[in-house]
Amino acid sequence: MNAPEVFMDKPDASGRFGDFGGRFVPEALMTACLELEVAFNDAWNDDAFVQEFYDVLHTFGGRPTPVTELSRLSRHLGLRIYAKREDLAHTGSHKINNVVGQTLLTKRMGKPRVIAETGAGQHGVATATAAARLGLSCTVYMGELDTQRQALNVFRMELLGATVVPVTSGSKTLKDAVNEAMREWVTCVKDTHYCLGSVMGPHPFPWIVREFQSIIGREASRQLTEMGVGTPDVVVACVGGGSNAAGIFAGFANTDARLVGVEAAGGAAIATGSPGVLHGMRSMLIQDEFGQIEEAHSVSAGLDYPGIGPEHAYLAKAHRAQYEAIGDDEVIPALQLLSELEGIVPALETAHAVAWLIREAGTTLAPGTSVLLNLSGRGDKDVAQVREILRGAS
Amino acid sequence: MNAPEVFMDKPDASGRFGDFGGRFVPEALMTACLELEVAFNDAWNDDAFVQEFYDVLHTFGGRPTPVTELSRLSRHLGLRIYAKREDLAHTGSHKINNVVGQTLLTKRMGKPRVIAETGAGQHGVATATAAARLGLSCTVYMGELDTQRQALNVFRMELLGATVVPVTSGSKTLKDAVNEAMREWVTCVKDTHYCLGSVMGPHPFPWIVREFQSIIGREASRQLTEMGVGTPDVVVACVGGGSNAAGIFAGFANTDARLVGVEAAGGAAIATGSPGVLHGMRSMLIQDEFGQIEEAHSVSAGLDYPGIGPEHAYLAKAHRAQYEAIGDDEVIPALQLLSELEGIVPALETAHAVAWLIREAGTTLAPGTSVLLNLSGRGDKDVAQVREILRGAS
Amino acid sequence: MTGLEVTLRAVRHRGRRAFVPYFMAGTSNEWLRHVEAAANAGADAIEIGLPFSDPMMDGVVIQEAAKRSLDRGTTLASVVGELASVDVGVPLVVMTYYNVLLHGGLERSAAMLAQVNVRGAIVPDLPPEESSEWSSACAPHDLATIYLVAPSTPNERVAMVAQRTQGFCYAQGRMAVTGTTSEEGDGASVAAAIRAVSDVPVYVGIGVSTPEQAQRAASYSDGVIVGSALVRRILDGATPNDVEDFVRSFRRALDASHE
Amino acid sequence: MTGLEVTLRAVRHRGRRAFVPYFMAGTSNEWLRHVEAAANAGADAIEIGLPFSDPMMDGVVIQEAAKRSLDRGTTLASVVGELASVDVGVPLVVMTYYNVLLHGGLERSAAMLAQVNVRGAIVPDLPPEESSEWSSACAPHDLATIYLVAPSTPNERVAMVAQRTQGFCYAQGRMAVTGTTSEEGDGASVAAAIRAVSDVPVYVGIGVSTPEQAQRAASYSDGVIVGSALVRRILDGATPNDVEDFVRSFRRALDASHE
Ligand SMILES: Cc1ncc(COP(=O)(O)O)c(C=O)c1O
Ligand SMILES: Cc1ncc(COP(=O)(O)O)c(C=O)c1O
Repeated sequence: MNAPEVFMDKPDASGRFGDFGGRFVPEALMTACLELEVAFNDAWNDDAFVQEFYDVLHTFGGRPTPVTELSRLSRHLGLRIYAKREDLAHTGSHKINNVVGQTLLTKRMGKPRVIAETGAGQHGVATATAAARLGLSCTVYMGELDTQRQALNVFRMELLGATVVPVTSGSKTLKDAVNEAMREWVTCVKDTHYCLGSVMGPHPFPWIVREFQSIIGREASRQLTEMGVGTPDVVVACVGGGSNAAGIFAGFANTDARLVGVEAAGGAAIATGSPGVLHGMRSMLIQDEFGQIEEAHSVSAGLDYPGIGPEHAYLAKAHRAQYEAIGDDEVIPALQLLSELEGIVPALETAHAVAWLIREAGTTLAPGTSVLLNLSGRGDKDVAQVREILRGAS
Repeated sequence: MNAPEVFMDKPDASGRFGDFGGRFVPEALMTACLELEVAFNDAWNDDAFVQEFYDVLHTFGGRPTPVTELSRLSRHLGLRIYAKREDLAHTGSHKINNVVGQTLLTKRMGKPRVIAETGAGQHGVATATAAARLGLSCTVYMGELDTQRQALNVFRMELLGATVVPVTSGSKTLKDAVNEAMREWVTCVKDTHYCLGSVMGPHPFPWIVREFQSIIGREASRQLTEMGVGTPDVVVACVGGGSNAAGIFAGFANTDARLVGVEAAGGAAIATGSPGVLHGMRSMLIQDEFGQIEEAHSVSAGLDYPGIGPEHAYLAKAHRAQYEAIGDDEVIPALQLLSELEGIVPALETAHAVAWLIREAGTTLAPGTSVLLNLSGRGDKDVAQVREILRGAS
Repeated sequence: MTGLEVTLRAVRHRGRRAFVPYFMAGTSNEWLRHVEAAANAGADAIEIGLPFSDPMMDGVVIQEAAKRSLDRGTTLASVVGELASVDVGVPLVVMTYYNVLLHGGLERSAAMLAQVNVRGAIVPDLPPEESSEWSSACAPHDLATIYLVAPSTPNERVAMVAQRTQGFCYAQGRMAVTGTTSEEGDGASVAAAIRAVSDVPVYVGIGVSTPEQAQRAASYSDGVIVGSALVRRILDGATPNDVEDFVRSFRRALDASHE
Repeated sequence: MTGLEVTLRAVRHRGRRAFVPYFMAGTSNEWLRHVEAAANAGADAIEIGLPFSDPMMDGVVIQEAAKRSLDRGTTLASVVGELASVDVGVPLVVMTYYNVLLHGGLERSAAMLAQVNVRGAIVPDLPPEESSEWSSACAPHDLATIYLVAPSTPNERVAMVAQRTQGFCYAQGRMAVTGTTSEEGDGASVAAAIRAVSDVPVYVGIGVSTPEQAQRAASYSDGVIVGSALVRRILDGATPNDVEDFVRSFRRALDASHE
């Protein structure tokens, strides 16, 4: 008999989680990926680095974020719901955890500059923030369409001293911003770190980002224990690339908790995708029969990605986590319900996870089920869009 | 010889801080003010209430907020600057401290409803948030001009289940919203608490709000001690009504720290005002020679108030705190500098305090001076406005 | 006892229900003519509003009047100057907010007002607890300080207020700021509460806008104060004759009720 | 040794510097005519791009060509179908991204390509570490797997890559994605590094866009690959004759350099 499998450990030497992951990059970037792996390994085993990472997240990033019992929503749905409040982290989402880690690593590697891709701008703002703090130069690639839709976030990054480059290729959105960041990284890899925004891309990025985000799950696990809740029955998080989900799952991967990732129906790589290679990784992708990548479509820019991090593809295949899809029409009511009942306006991304709870409460979620919801971000960035949508609907 | 005066203690029985304060309200509200004083006194001496207040701020509000050493700004200015990060509190500013306290008090008094005034919307959003959490009904009065300028905040309050009433009287801004909230309070005082947003208005509001906000100063004092900084040379905060300043001053009122409040030049009640009575209090006001109140004018809506809390008027007169004025032209560069050097985009209100540091560094602030800056709020709400201003300037 | 109270007690003694119309000073060139018309038509006293930028106890009508008056440059001194030119034969009472008096200087304000036969002052944001300085300034000039009792005022407090008010006691007819309404208010219970502890004249105001309402209020009080309903008409262009008609309609209703 | 390498070593043996133009398959109805024209004008091998939606290693020109081709409905199968109709007499090498081959099925893709005389494949997002499955699929069909060496590749790694590449070794002339440039690149040092550890033919590509640049590159390598400069012309409407002229100008420059 085999020993029980340990989930969310280090990937294998080739950067694989089961069949997924790997390092499908141009030779020009191969060395940077290999060096990054060494540097991260070294840093993550260096107590001083780990301590600095925690310290910065504590004194600058606002960690630990609290766990809030959502009493009124719980009563409404007949569940016991606890929210991990990443919306209270600096810049308004879990994205800060990753960028604090990667910028500290950048400094440690002696590189004076970072580049990043961004969709709606959350990861771009977070990267610009962490770069400003360390005095690193920062360039953010953003689809031209997104720079228009999210002009305020462009300005916010500029305020933080970053340069924003509109990407005019392809669909002019997140997927193309990643392509362009990779292309640009080829030209400057010597003195520039690519600060990737989710648990995606070539090895070691999915691993690095998951490790930096795992602070969410570790904190939550400790907090639930302190609150006397113990291991929750369900842990649920929205999934774009999958970093906030990976971060919270990491605290519960080897418990009995049911792990649920919620994708946008228009970008549901697990539910509607198939295996493939994109952006340096083998994972589940939305693509046509010829392997051409399709554009994702979601009301929430942060879930508008045709792939998913490789470790999630693996957790799905290994039946350790389940992945569900929520359509745009369920998202706005979920955002409204949480706002009205709890005084927390969530990000549209996060509202997908709330919508799943609303849908399943009373059916697959028996009354009294305890749920840990990763409240990945605040909705301030989305308020104008939600207003337009509700106006259009009325 | 007299015992040394104790600052920021309870006001006297008439609600006076020295010459300032009092209870200049219509007879119809007198009973509510008296009852509120009794209820608060009772609650604030009830360990269970105080504990619940702290618990909610901890698990829901994101407290304690960290103290961040601003290393790069410090180097730039030749000072040692520590920022108390109220920008990381739920809803993005210190306003949450006060509304959590007042809504808990409302529930304790058995009232099912709150009303509030708001300028730019920060206090309105905070009140709607705290009310949603407790299931209290909530109406927010907001100058009609402000509802237009800050339409998104109106929608945000509505998302949180509040009703927003545009105020069409007078200058249609904050001052008039206070008048209107008072007028409406007369009609519903029996079942409605008026959740006032700053250390202003009739007794006991200035005292209650200061007490609820004093958590800022108490936390900061403890944190600076833990960091080995001890009592800072200077404690600086921006001042609209004065609640964030009062909150942080409360932790240092009886130390050697120099306390500095920074008002907007266009609403500098201490620097350019004179004593008078408005909104239920005797304080310093901007008014003409006939006692007609003038409109304040500031780039920052939260400082756009022609008065100041009575305790500040007293601290100024007693020379315990000093109050300085910063013009609009110094505010934007200060906001930019903090953003670029530290990765923190402050609220325009907060940027006034930063601007004062920039102005005084190297002159009245000797090199090496330690400064505790109250970073009262985040700038997300102001980004669109700053963008317009910088566009107009270029 | 203040001169004002002596006069108003005499009105009551005559078996007459007092009618006190309110005018915002300085809303037009004609405002003094309005005041004179009211006196001619049988007002027993006249309330003169001195405008304040932030009238916390006033509804939209009086807010608008205050704004119009301020825009025309009205000040305490300008009102006093104008009042010096008339003698309407009935007591004048000013209604204003504390900051206007404070900024004029309490002593000086009281002296100026008394000089032009103002006999009392209603300062809605000045409850008894806060009024000792103003009362001291008024005393030498026989200027009465008039307090309100609200529907929310508890009984013990009614006794205190009624004991300290001078001239008359202002029974606030409903929990609201000034303005017109068709609702039956709380005037009866407020007036009863005052009468239970004091024999000072009790006038009902706030929400009295029609002769019928006035008649009803007069059945349980010593008089009524009518503000917004009259000011609305003046803002809309009422002439002194219109004002006379308006006041007369109330006068008739009050006198009829008492026959 | 793959058939491709045998052929290309023979070119070198003849003292000839190889010229390898790149075409994106399916950009227009005429694309096969362009390929034929290039073969006529003296190309030693021809690179055929199979379009991918997300060409991470390509600059704007080839991105545009890929988009145009995809919009015209190009697929691996359609390209194979078209190639079946021509025999240009020089080896064909495809360049595409891994997902295109993976989705076609690795075995099936390799077999289909080999069927139409494709002799090798460049897959820029498939480094040696990830290519074992693809290589295994290619082996039975004598389809060469061609690797790149970049300016950033350290020496130990150059040895590994040069040892595993088949047909030729692609020396990346600069740290950039495909595109035209006037800058002197890193081709010389990259080629030297490869030559220091292997005698596989070394072709310089990425950033070679003029006959002069090609001549310089040929002085330290066995041949050059020209992509964006040619594709740009085709996107702008170049005819097969124009392509012939273009290729001839490079042919002349390379031959001259070697006299
Ligand atoms: C608030 C929030 N949640 C979730 C996501 C999705 O990213 P991930 O799946 O990597 O957590 C984003 C991305 O922008 C986000 O802003
Ligand atoms: C961020 C912030 N700081 C300061 C203020 C000013 O208020 P106070 O002086 O009561 O702290 C406001 C008011 O809206 C605010 O939003």
